[in-house]
Amino acid sequence: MLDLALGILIVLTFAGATMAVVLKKVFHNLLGFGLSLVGLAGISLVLGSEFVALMQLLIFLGGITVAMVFAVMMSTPREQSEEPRTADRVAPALLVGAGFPAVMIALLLGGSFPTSPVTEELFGVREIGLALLTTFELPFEAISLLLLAAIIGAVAVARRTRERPDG
Amino acid sequence: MSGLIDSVQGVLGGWLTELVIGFVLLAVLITLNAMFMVWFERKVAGWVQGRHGPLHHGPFGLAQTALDVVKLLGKEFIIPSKVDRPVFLLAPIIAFLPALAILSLIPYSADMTLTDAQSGLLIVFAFGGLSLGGIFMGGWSSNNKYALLGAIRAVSQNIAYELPLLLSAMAIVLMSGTLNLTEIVDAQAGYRWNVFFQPLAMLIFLISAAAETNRAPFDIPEAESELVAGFHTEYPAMGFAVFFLAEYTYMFAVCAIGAVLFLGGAAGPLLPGPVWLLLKVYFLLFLMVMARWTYPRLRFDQLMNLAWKYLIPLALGNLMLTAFVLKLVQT
Amino acid sequence: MTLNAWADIAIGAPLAVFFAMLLGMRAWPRAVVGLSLLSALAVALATWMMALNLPEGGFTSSVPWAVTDDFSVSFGYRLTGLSTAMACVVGTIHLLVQVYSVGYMADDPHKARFFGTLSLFATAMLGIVLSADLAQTFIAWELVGLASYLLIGFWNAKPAAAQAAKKAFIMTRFGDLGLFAGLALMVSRLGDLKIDTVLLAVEANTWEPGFVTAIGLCLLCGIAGKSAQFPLHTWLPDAMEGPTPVSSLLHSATMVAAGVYLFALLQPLFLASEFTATFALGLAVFTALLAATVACVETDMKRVLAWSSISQLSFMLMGLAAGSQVAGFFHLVTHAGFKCLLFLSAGLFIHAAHTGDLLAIGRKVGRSAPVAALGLVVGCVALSGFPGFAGFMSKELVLHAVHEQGMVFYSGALLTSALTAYYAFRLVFLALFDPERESVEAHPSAALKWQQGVVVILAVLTLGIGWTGGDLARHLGASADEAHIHWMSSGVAFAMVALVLGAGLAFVDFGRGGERAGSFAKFPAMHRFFASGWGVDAFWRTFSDVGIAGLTRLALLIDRGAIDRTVDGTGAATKVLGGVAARMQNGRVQLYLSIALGLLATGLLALGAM
Amino acid sequence: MADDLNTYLIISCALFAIGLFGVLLRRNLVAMLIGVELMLNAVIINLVAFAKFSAPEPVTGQVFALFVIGIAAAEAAVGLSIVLAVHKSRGSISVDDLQELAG
Repeated sequence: MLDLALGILIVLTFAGATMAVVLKKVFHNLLGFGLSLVGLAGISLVLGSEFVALMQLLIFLGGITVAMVFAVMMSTPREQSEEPRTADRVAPALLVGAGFPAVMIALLLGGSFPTSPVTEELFGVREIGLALLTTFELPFEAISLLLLAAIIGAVAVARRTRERPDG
Repeated sequence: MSGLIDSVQGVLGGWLTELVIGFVLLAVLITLNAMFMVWFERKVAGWVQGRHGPLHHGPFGLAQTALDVVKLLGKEFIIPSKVDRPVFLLAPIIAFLPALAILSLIPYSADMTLTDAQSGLLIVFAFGGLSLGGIFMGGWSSNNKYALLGAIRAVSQNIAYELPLLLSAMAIVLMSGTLNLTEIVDAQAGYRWNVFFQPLAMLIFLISAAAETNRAPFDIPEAESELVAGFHTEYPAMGFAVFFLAEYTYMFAVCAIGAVLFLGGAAGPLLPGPVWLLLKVYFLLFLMVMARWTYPRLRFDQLMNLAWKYLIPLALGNLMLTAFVLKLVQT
Repeated sequence: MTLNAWADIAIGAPLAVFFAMLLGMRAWPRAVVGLSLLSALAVALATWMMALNLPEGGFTSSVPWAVTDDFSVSFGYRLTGLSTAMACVVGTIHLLVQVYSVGYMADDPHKARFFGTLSLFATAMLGIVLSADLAQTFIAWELVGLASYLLIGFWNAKPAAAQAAKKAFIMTRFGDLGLFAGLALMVSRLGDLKIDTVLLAVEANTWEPGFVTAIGLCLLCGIAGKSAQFPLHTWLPDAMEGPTPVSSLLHSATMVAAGVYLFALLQPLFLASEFTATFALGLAVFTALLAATVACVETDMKRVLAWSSISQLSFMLMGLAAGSQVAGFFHLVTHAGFKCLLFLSAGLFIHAAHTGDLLAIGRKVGRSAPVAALGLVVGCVALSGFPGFAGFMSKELVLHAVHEQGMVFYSGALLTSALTAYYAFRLVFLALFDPERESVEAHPSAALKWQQGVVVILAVLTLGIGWTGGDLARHLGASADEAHIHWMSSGVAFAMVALVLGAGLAFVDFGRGGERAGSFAKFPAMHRFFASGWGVDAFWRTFSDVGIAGLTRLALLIDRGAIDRTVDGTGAATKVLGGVAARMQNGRVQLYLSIALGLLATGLLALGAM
Repeated sequence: MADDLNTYLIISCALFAIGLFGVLLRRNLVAMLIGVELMLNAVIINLVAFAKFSAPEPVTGQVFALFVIGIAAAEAAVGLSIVLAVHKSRGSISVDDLQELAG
């Protein structure tokens, strides 16, 4: 049963990811990305991490993707033609994009990883919250600082060009 | 009836049967709710404006909406030539599905929940964010500038109001110490409804909810006087109907969550749980309808100011105050 | 107050003035002058206090400054009879020169800089004198060089002054190379450069003779540079381009005296090697003779005095090299007095005549400047070695010491004595006995009074200083007998003969008016030879032209052949590599990412293979 | 299959490959950003999988996954604001048009 669900989710994920990368219109890429995120959240759920799955939905799908959609709507005319997809562009991308993960997979297949779960049930929200505020207090604060900096930076970058007429 | 259920159970196995039956029931609920709401809204509007509203078909014009649905079903489904077809067709469904998912999480009574998830509230918000997908897909794929403008407005509005919505709900999470909706209801047992302790949170929640569902006075994504009909301008017949369905379903879902969070969910004397829940939901829906016909539409900058300058700081302050008081009470 | 504190004051006070000047007090020149005078007074007081309170056996205090496994350098004071006596000379002359300068530099817009640098000069000189460690001495030694450079080139707008300053700096650097080599040799054996350590090592006679000779010759090179001995003496006459107080200080107590002082300080080291001592003696006699002959034909008043200084410095070195510290150092003290007096008097003359030319001074000023004339007469009498005056008393001791070293040196020294008497009286006669003198009324200004006062004080000092030999000898730790003149000896008789011959010839040549050319002019070839300073300047010029041009050509060859090729090759290689790198830096994130991941994959594979 | 760590690791690698391919292939800034986000998600799957299969503390992997999500959010915020700024000043969001500094 779980294998079946995982299979469906994998198909969903990779279909979405492929759409996100291969399709020529950015909007379609985004939809594909959203689809693959749903699949990914499902995979996290299969792994037993409800919280991470929900965060993937809430932040990646509800936050980042929506923001990307917003950016695309603000910046890309619908008729914009995507760059030509010539062999000299696809080939190196394919080479590196396949080569590097091939190396990784070869390495990890050669390695000896545990094959059975250590824990059936991953800890939930409460334990994660406690860990965030005790063991990982410092990185947690650092992340919040990073987010603050990112927000300020984003505002600053977006605002500066607003004052300038077409350059 | 039970024989039917048994035979279905024989085919599908226990929890899947429950699921299927639950979704069938939900579908019925959604349809009835949408039809009722259209009528209800028109009636309230008539009452507010000193006129009658629908009258002619059925008692109090109750059959009016059903006839409208039949009419919409009979209309030709025109797809404009330059639209982004797959996206265009997918958009209404995407808009509708998350609302359905949310409804499946609501505890209709103490033991009547389709999925009793541990992080139920989080799932609600996660899916709540998804409902936006239908809107921007529709607005984008229509190849129409009004539709696109409506979509852009919807996106920025949703991003802005998601925060106060979450923050006000978090105050309740703090009070009950759980994300499970059933447990949140249990925490309010004995009529210790959260609305008495968190009136500000409820106010913020309702305002944000109205904005999230693009209801007036926050309906600028579909402001007809500016954008024709906003993101669903190009949608014909049933496409349009599904968007409407989705909007009313989403309203129902949000009000149900509101009732669960603030009004003690399905708890109430005498009457069975689901009835109480429905009463509370329709009370909240009544408030939203009243707001729609009472207040003028906000301008875009006013809308943004309200969220970023008032609601978010207020919700944050409320959250911090709650945490502080809770700590005091606990120690 | 302790000796340490006095020494601190002596070195610190003028240094403070210098830094105050550097750090912006230049805007208030009068304040700098006042401060400078105060500090000079403090220095003079401090030096005398040190000399008078010196305990038996001296006083040493030092703190380590830089310590490594191989050697250590310390800073501190080493007060002995010699160093305190020298400090007194420096402090006193410095004070007098400062006072003199108040008048002399009254109208100079840059007098703040002048006084500040003068103070630095004093600090540096006292640094040499009081130092306990030869490394510290070397630092102060170079500071003296710097200060002299700044002061000789004080009127830096004047090309001649700038040239002279550069010349002084560079010539003395040649000598300092030798000094540095000598110090390096010593440190290689000793591990530190404390003067006591060095002297102990010399006393213990632990070094092989060749090594001692080598050190001695190296140090002698530095001394020759500083004290203007042949062949590094040519900068000194040119240094007359500086303000007269500077010349005065330079020639009497600081700079040139530094070399002699170092010789006196390390006298045992030089005497430990027969060869070094003899070489130093021979060099000194030769230089004395050379400088004296040039002084006889020079026509510029200050240049005459400069050549005379060289000659007299040689006398000091003669005394020291001949083994008599008292004789050599006593001559330094007396010379400091009368040479300072002579320069300051010359300053008065030049101030009045607006020129340094002897004949012009004789014609324009002469006896109408009575104080200057007094100073000149007293100074010249002392210089010429008139019995009873300062110069005689010390020179007699030197001659006595040289006499013991052999007739060749002694006869050279005697000849130089005669020449000294000749040029000293030539100076007097030319300046004061010009029959064609224009009668000009002198108008001594208020500022001049300061200068005249100093000259009078110095004249009195000079008259008295010759009789302090016994005290000085005792202060140096020798017996008073060493400073005793044997009036009835043949040495005094020879000296008298030399004096009479020299002075007589001068009287015959210049004392009776008439032609002012002198006997030397009767032998034109010799006159030219002397006037050109025995051709040393020309030698240096040729040396620098030929030698340095050759070096330059060699350097050019190396530069073109080896360095240029290398540099060009590096450049070309860089260009090629840069081209490759530039192609990689094409602004595409994709390429960067690919490269990074490629490297990462390679690293991972390597890790996996391990 | 669902009980084998290698399944998830290969999913993660493959997803990373797709994301990498996207970043390398596309010239549109937003599309490149999508590729980056895919790669980040691959990392998240990896972290959660290891949390379940081999971590001594099951919480750690999830916490790090959360950190990755936070960083992704920050990156998207800045990245998208740059996209908007670029669009405003150049009228295009293709990296091919952003080569003024290229030698």
